[in-house]
Amino acid sequence: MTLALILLSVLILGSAIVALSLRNLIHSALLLVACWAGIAAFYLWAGAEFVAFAQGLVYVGAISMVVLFAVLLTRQGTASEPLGFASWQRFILALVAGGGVAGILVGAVLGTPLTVTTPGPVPVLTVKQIGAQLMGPHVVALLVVGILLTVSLLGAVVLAAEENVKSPEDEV
Amino acid sequence: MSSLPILSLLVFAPWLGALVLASLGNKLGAKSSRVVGLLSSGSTLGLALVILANFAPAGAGYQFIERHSWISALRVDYHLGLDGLSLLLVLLTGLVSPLCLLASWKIQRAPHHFAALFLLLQGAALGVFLALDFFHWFLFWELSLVPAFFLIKIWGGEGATRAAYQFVIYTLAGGACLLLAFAAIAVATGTFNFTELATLAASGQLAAKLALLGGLWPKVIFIGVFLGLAVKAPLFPFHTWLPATYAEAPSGVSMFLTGIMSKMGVYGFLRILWPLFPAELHAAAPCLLGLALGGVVFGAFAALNQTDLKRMVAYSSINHVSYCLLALFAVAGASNAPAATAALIGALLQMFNHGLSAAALFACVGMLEARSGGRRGIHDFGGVRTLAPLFAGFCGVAMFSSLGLPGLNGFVGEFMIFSGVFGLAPWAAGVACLGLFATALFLLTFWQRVFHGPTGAAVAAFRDLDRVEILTLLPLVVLMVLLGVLPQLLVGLINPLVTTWVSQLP
Amino acid sequence: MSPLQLCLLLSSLLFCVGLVAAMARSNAILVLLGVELMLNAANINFIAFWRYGPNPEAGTGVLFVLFSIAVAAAEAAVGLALVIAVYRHQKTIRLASINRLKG
Amino acid sequence: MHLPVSLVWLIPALPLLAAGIAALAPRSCRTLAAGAAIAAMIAAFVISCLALHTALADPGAKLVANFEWFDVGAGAMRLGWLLDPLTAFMCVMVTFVASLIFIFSTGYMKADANFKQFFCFLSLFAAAMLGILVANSLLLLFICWELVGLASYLLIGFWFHKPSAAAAAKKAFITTRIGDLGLLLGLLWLADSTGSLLFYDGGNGVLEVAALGSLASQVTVGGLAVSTAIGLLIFCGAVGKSGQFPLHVWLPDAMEGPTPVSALIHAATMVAAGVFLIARVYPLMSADLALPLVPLHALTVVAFIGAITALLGATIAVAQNDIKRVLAFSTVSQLGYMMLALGVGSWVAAIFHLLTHAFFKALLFLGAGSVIHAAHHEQDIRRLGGLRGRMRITFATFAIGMMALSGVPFLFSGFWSKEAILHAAHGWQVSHLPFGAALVAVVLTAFYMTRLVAETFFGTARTEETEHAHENSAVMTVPLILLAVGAVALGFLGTPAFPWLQARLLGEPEVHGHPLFESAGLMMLSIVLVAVGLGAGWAIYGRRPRVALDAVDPLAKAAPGVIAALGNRLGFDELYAATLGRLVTAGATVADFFDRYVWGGAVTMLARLGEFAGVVNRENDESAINGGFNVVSESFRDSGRAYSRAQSGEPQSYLRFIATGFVVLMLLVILGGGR
Repeated sequence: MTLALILLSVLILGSAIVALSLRNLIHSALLLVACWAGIAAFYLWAGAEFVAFAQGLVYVGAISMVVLFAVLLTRQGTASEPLGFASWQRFILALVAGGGVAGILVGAVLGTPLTVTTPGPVPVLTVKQIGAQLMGPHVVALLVVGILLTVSLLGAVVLAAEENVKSPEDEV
Repeated sequence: MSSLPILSLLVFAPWLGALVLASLGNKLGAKSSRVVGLLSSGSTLGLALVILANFAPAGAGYQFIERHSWISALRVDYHLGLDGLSLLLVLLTGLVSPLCLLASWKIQRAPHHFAALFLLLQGAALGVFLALDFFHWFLFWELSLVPAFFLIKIWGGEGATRAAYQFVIYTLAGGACLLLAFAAIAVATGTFNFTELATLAASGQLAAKLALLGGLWPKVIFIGVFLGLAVKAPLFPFHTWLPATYAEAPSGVSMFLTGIMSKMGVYGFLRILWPLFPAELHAAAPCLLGLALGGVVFGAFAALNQTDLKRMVAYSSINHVSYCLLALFAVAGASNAPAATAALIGALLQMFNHGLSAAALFACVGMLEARSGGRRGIHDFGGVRTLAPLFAGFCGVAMFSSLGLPGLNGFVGEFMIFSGVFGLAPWAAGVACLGLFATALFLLTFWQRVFHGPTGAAVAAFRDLDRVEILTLLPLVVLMVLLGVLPQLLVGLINPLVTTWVSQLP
Repeated sequence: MSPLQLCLLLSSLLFCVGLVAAMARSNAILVLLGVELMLNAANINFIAFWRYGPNPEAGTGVLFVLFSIAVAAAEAAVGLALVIAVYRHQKTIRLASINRLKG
Repeated sequence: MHLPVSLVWLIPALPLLAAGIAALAPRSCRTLAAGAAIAAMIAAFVISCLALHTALADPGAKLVANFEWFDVGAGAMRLGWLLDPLTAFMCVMVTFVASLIFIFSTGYMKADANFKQFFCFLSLFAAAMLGILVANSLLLLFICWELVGLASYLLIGFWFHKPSAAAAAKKAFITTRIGDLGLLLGLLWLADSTGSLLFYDGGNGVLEVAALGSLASQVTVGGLAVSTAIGLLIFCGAVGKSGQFPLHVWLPDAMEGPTPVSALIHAATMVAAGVFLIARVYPLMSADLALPLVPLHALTVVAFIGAITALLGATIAVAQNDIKRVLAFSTVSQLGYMMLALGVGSWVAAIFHLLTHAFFKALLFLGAGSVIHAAHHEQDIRRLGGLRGRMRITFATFAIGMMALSGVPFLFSGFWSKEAILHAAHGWQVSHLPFGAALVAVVLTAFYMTRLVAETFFGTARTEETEHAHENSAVMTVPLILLAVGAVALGFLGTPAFPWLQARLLGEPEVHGHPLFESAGLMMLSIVLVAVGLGAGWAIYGRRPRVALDAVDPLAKAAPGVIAALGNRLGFDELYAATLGRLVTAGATVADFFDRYVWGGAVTMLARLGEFAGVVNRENDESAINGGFNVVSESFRDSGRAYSRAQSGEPQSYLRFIATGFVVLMLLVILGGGR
């Protein structure tokens, strides 16, 4: 049980680290798909099947596709430029800051005495129950999320659309 | 005076004049805009006389009170009121301000703007003297800086820009201390009202509430209020902005600055610092007494070494204002009811009298400056008395009044201050005598160099006073003699107030 | 070490990986992906606390994660659209050269 | 006919009114100004005579009329008028002498352009002096006292276009003001310890038994009784005004004013005020005499200062060559006598001498004025000479004045009053040194007055101006004659055989005389001393009068160093210039330096705290203070720039800041123990 978790963790973290350190964007996008799939597996392991499916659909299915499109659309002629002093400096600073945050967080996790130590039985949460919850107490949030998604869809289309119509000033 | 809001009228009449001048100034022409300015400025005197006629001197409390709720969320009221002290200063403003405009009669550069700015300044000063709520008191207090800045910068002498910036930044810094301190007070007590705060302080609750803020807060607040007022008055050694400012400002504005604006600081000490922080003031009194003495002695001796006449008069102003503060600090530091009464009466008289004599002296130096084409060095003149005997006579009266000659107004105030201070802190009175001595010395040096001796070539074309100049100086000189002989005219207004103050002393 | 702590460690480290990526990489798309990883780390936390928390029957954690995923999807869509728009104007997606808001 | 005490104020008010009229009258109204002044003074004289009549009706009574000046708290500041024989005698003397001087002035100042102003100032001067005399309050007295100072300033500097006159006026005002500050402090102390400043107030006044008792019983610094300390402070005022050592330096310079002014200052008004003040507060000065254990009595100081001044003035007068300066130093010396008399306890003798001195000194000064006027403003006795034949009236009256001042026996008033002082000094228990000094001064006085008369009136005229001198008009000679009569007659009011004046001053209804022979020994001694002085003077200067202008003074030939030092007034002016003058200048420089650099510099330092700036350059005042403000503004601008640099537009650096901030905050929470 715990072993499965550790293996999953190694998979998730490893793919994430490698994905974010590669210089080829296509490769990193593909590795991130693996990472997200690992997270979905973690959800399954934790007993949240519905969430696992949602993760799979949204991340592994949708977002990865959008990322790939974006990568392809913004492909630069020369794929990468040499790493200068500025980027090294930025990298080191980022490592320092990120390491600091990691240290603080790990320290906090390890230093906090958590009351629940033995895992209980896996709670049963059917899709029907989730549906009732969503349409019952959380219906407002559901509506808001719906609106948000619609707006973001429109926004993404508007932002990404080619500006064919030129403004009057440009014609003068 | 049942319902007429006469105090508001008093404050806003000059502003109304300023508004008229600012909007119509270009169409009015120089002469009529001067007249409009003078009339609006004189309205203060007229209204002050109406108030004087209806004032009940025996009552020690505030009269003609106007109070309307203004910003209820902050518990800020529009609250005006007047007692003997305010009346004294309002009268002084009413007397001196029109004369300042008369002294500036010959200004050619945009006279309507000059008059408008001056009226703004006058209204702000009146607001300070009448406001009983910190909120708009502080508004008036800081608002007075704006017109003063432009008056100095635009119409001043060569170094005016620098002096104006220095003046504004220095006093603004003091004002910031004051504001922060009062913000803290308002947090602790929930009120901005002077009378309520004074009542709280009298019953000891103010100190208790401030102590709730914890730690050093009560002391910090006291020091903040103190700094704000000390810069304005100015108390030695926060006076370094003063000589340059007074020297570079046009003489009409110098008259107002020394006659009225320096009184705003002393008024603040009497109205705010002393009633609100009696215990702190008592604790700090020996130290402050030393500072006031420093102002008395250093001011006079520094004046002795000046060659610029305006700077010399400016230093004498430091010296004279320090007498008022000396009296106040002596009263705060010791308890002796008769002496405290004498000292406080002296301080109030000195405020009024110094307003008259310093304004007259600045007017005189301004006239010298106007005649010599801007020169005002002590060695630039000589034998002026031969050519302009009338001018010499008026200037002499002002000088001897400033020197504290008995029979003129300056003496009564200084004598009462000395008499009170002697009863409270004899050594301080002894040391302050040095200041009296040096004052006599530098004023006589001034007089001797400028008016006596053979007539120099530089002054050969001097003429005596013209009609406007006589009109400027005559009221001051007449008042100096009148108040020197009959001080009861003023004392009658303030004596009940002082008696009440003294009776509330611990 | 309890499974909960393991889960929390996983989420913390994932968060930091995302953070470092967001701070260090110059490519705007990778920065966005770093942000996505940080969101995922937060989701892992929700699930972990739901699973080992005192009241798993309510399902609050699960619901929260669902909403979070929806918002993350919206964010990714808009973010990548922005990247494309910027690229169209600037012909680059290097963050270092996109600094027109510099003070 | 009696004068009610409530009308005593008329005596000073009339000259004041005249001064007001003269001040407001146009410049050309010469007759009006002079007429008003003289008429007012004569009217004041008449009222003074009425007042004297009233006072003598009951010499022991102190008639007072007090009134409130202004409110102070529940009480009031009270002033008042006082009428007693002292006031009345002084008023009669001052108004009489002043009237004559005024009349003399109409002739002397005839040609002056500021004639009107002169009478305005003269009237003010006399009014202020009369105010001192009738005041029943030390405060009122002080007010008039300062007005006397003002009037003397205006009059000494009357010819203000002369730099020396302007300087002398300032010197007089400043020097007397030093003393006045002492008086002011004494006044404050008195007010503080007794709560009143009225002299007599139905038992509550400061000169009455209750107050004196409490003042004498309190002890202050150095074991002095409070009354002693206050007395000494008040005496400071008298030292300044009456030209006593060490503040005598202004008095000889005061002759820069027109001669009538000198006459007024030296005879009736200004210098008399100091002696009068001490006589007025004599009960206070003597309150500590009853205490055996105090380290110092106030009057002892007075006596010694008086004796030193008497000797000093007489010595310096020997070597002066300016006719008015000789007389000025003789005034210093005579005032020393009066102070000596006060100090040894005989204030009536002091007042007696003050009255007689007023007459003969006014006479001498007006005589000198007459000579100066006739000789076209020549004042150097070496350049005069031989005037005896040309100005007979002036010579005769001047000689009477000179003999009165020298103390020529029996006929002249100065003899009797000086005799009274010597007698009192002889009887003083504390020390005989003052008595000895007074005796030496007697010889010297006779000597230098003989020299003055011999040089001025005998021999031959030594310049052309002197050659053409002739007697002045009646306006100037009649006052001389009247004063000469007074200089002779006044002495008989107070002879030891019939001391009417003394008895009246003391308030005794009966006059108790002593036969002359009781004090014959002392009297013989002083007659001999006067004779020695006169004889020596005549032997050196009279027998062989000066012929050449530049002939060396016989005394200077004998002891050049001494005479030169005396001629230089023993260097007091130089000494004061080198010490006090320097001190004041140094004080001013230091104050100015502190103001420009230290306080201004403090502001600068405060301003520079925000910035790490090293070099202080261009350190003059303006750039220092304003530089400070510039620096503050600069530092604000710099910090703004730094912040704007932080706004890089790079979201990653923002993120980094957030992360770092998070770490720091968490560390703070953890290390702070707050969890």
